[in-house]
Amino acid sequence: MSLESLYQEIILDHYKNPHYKELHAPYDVEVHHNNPSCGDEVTLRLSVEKGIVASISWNGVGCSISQASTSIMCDLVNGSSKVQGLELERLFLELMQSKGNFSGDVEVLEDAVAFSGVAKYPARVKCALLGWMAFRDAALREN
Amino acid sequence: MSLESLYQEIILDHYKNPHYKELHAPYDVEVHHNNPSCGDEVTLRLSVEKGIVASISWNGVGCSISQASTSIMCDLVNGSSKVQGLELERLFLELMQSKGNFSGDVEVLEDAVAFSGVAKYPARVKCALLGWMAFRDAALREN
Amino acid sequence: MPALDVDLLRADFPILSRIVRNGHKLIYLDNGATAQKPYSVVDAERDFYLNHNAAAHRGAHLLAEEATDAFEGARRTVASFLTAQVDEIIFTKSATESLNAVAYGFLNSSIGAQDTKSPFYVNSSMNIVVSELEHHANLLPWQQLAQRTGATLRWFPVDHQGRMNLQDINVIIDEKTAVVALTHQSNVTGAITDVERISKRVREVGSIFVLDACQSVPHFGVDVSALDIDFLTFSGHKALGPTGVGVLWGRYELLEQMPPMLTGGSMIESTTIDSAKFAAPPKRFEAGVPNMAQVVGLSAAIEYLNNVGMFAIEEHEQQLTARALEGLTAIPGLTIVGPTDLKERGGVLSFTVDGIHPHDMGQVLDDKGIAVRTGHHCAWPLMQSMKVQATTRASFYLYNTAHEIDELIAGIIDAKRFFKV
Amino acid sequence: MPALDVDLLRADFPILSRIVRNGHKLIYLDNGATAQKPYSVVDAERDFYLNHNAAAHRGAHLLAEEATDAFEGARRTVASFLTAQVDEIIFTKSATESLNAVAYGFLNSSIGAQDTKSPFYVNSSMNIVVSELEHHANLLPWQQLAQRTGATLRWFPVDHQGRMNLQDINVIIDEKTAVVALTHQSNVTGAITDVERISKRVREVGSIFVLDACQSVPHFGVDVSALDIDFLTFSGHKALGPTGVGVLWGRYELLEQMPPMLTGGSMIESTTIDSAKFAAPPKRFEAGVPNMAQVVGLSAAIEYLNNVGMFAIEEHEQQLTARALEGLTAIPGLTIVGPTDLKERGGVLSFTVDGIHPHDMGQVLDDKGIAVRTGHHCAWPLMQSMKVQATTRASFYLYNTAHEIDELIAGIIDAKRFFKV
Ligand SMILES: Cc1ncc(COP(=O)(O)O)c(C=O)c1O
Ligand SMILES: Cc1ncc(COP(=O)(O)O)c(C=O)c1O
Repeated sequence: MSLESLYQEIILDHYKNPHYKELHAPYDVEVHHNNPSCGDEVTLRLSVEKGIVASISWNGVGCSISQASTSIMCDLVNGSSKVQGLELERLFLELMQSKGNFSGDVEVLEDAVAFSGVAKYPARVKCALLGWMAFRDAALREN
Repeated sequence: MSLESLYQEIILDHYKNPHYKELHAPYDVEVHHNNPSCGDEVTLRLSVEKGIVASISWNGVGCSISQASTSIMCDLVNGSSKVQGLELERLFLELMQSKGNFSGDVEVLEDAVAFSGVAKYPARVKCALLGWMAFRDAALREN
Repeated sequence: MPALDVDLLRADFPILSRIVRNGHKLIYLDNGATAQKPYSVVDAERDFYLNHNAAAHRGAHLLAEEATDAFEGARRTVASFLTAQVDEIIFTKSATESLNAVAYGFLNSSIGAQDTKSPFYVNSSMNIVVSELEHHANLLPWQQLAQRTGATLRWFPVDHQGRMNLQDINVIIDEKTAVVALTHQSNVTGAITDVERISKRVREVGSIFVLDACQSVPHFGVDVSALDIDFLTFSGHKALGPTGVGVLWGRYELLEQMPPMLTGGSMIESTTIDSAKFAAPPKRFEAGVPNMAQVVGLSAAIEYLNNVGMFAIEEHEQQLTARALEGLTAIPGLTIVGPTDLKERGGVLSFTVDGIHPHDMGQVLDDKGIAVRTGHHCAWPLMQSMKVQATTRASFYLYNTAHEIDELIAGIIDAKRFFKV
Repeated sequence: MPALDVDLLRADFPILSRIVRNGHKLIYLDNGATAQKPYSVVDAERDFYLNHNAAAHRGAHLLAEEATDAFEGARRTVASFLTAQVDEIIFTKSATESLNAVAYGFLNSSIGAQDTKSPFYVNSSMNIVVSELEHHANLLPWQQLAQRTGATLRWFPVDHQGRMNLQDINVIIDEKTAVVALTHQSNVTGAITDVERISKRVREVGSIFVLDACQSVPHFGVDVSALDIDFLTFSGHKALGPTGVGVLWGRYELLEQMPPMLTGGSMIESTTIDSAKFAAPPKRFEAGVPNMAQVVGLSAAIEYLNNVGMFAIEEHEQQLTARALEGLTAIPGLTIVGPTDLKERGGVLSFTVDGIHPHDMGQVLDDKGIAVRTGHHCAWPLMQSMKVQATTRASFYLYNTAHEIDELIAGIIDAKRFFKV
């Protein structure tokens, strides 16, 4: 596997220019997650109105994978229903746990399939998941 | 090395009929020693008069080597000077630590040279030393 | 169920062909102390070192990935061997460490910023239950805990056949019992503990049940999902595995509430210079670069046991034990220290012979190439209670043969002749 | 003094010929995490298992004798390597265990039947000194001790070059300092600690000095008889030895007064059901059947290091470090996290590169077969203090070559190109 297919253009783009990366107020829930093996961290804020993600925002430090993944996650879940967001999280997790044996459904996961190469590197999977786990945690706390 | 040369007749004789194996009163010092790896133990009483071992006696449980060695030790040190007894202890210890490379001076150690075979069995060395160590301890405490 | 092909499997253990004293072939009957290792275990360690060695969980490079996979794969192997959840398996250096870790789980919940609502909280109004049969490894940590917290140490006595006497169970285990820590099978008498009866009582009073399975897990199938217990431990080296590795299994709800004994790297969630937040189990209990090669070797040992089959191993040991019991009890002056009924015991046989100290017995047997253990077997209180100074112990495993048992019996008879008793 | 014949000794480490990602030959620069093993170490373990395996100190048969000889022989090898007394060498599973054992030596002297006259007694009026450079293994045990006894945790800060700032030494270490526990060489910045200056102050106030020598003992000669310290520890696996074995050295007069952390078999003088008398050191601190094969392997590792020569190893690593420092500092945007003066540091090099997160740097290097470590290196407080989230760390050992350093430098430059910074 080449570096280029791990670090697809879209990942590098989101890394340089992450979306929703400025903490937004007001918000319903704020969570803070970190990755104990490397120290990367993310703070995520979420507001949900009538079951729809009304606003999402974050801040944090981390590698290109964690930053880009969080950015793309925000693109995907913002404006969608919370239930749908959690379903995306489930599918993304499945993709990350696939050990690189499948490439993800682009119809559903859209830009997030760019991370399919990450699944081949167990040490990086938790980078790609950092933002998603924070979203999941926030979504489950909110009600 | 044969069992017979390890367990010389004289060892088996002292094992069956140990000398001085009955605690004697009065006494100057009593010590209790044990062997933590096997549980063998000896209680030893000593009286010294004008530098001479005036009485020695013991009781305890243990294997043929520890019992016979204690018995023979009593034969050797009883009636001798304390200093001489401690010198014998030093020589016997040296013999036991020889790994079987020398056989001991029969002129000095007398019957105790029967234990020279024990030095080849590291696990049994502490059996042969149990009574001697108790004597040494008692002699050093007495003054 | 296929019987063991002992000759075939002996070829996997080269040490069994060693010539020891006086040209005798080794007869290894000291399995209660430690077991021999098949090639597959030694090769698994070797392969790890020579091809995949790196610090597990700590690097982003290929070797670190491989080392992590090997280590975590071993955790899955051990978990399914015990029918446990993967996250309930903690790797330690030995059963001794495991038992201390649980005892310190109690201590560390009970001193400093104590947590009186924790299931691990213990104070001077409470008690701790062990038995007179315990190996020092499952006695001293609890003695220490009792001394440091002021709790009372209680114990089940041993009966004349070396079995745990459970008669007073309802008095000994009561509502103030913080923990009950018992051996699954005695390493001296071979008596097997009635776990079911005890766990029923432990549940009644809401206490915690710790099982020392050092002498059971290597010898017959043990399923923690079927036993109603809370913690279990065994040592790798007694189960064909490497030295320097042990397993602690604990129920996850309890592990989650237990503070660690050892702290250091790889067991934290986050830390600052003066405070730390610990990671979830099992990581919380595995501080430092782990004993990776040994864990990988243990996994190979368990695969070996699985391939032979724990049921076949149990059956085989029972046959050897039956043969030994029959031969030994026929020797005049010989006393079995332990139950004589096969249904109550495993393949650990202690005995004394009138007029021959166990050291001397061991010496004579060693002279014939037969390795047994003599002494108090790290179970001094048991010896005191049964009023023996020491015993000779023969303990069997899957690679022992009926012929070796016969040699043991002949050796004992020779010893009697030699010492003229 | 002969220079190292690196090509020759690399042949002893088969893993160094491994082909990893994309057909690249492994370049192993993660020695700070764990070192690779020469054949002689792996073969020593294997030989122990296949030919001499038995429980040391516990049997009267030939194998038990051989196992005991091998184990105690290793103790002598380690003792003379450190210029220590034989009875001052304790085998543990790791440096992490060793450091915890000393911390619990203090705790266990200070709770329950406390011994206020013991040098290990600590209470809430006293303090414990560490530094911001500590690995979690030499920080968390002392945090815990402080929390449990109420003692105050104090620390030396780190300066901008990743060195211990000793400016306030006379305030930080005072008459109420129970123990000073510091790293000999930082596993992140490579800075070497001024042991002499600190030990002078420790002696002035009559405290105890614990040295974490994980990153020093494997890399240059350390002589405990010359250093005025009280305890020292290192891990076998970072010194070419097996996983699962560590060494704790302590001054005998102190070991004699220190209670054990772990209790169990083979560490007692005598015991009854509710009390125990502990054996003298080192046995007191080695409960259970020991990690015999690993200890034997460690002994082989030390013999390997002795044969190469610690002075030659130090010299070689200094050359590699000089080359790396020169190459790295020439890269725009790269910052060395640690001292740049060769005299103040060892062969552990941390750095950051503007615009490339260490994870991504590690990934690019891994893609070229270069194994480095990225992250906080179990020294989170140091990272916090130096205001970096993570670093990339290359760490060298006797088998690394100038060519490998050049590849590292080229790899970093490639990463900058790839990430367009
Ligand atoms: C400075 C330092 N101290 C302590 C340790 C802990 O060693 P181990 O994990 O082998 O116990 C390490 C390595 O991880 C280290 O680099
Ligand atoms: C019943 C029992 N418990 C505990 C232990 C301690 O095991 P280890 O010494 O491997 O820690 C042993 C063996 O020595 C044992 O037989």
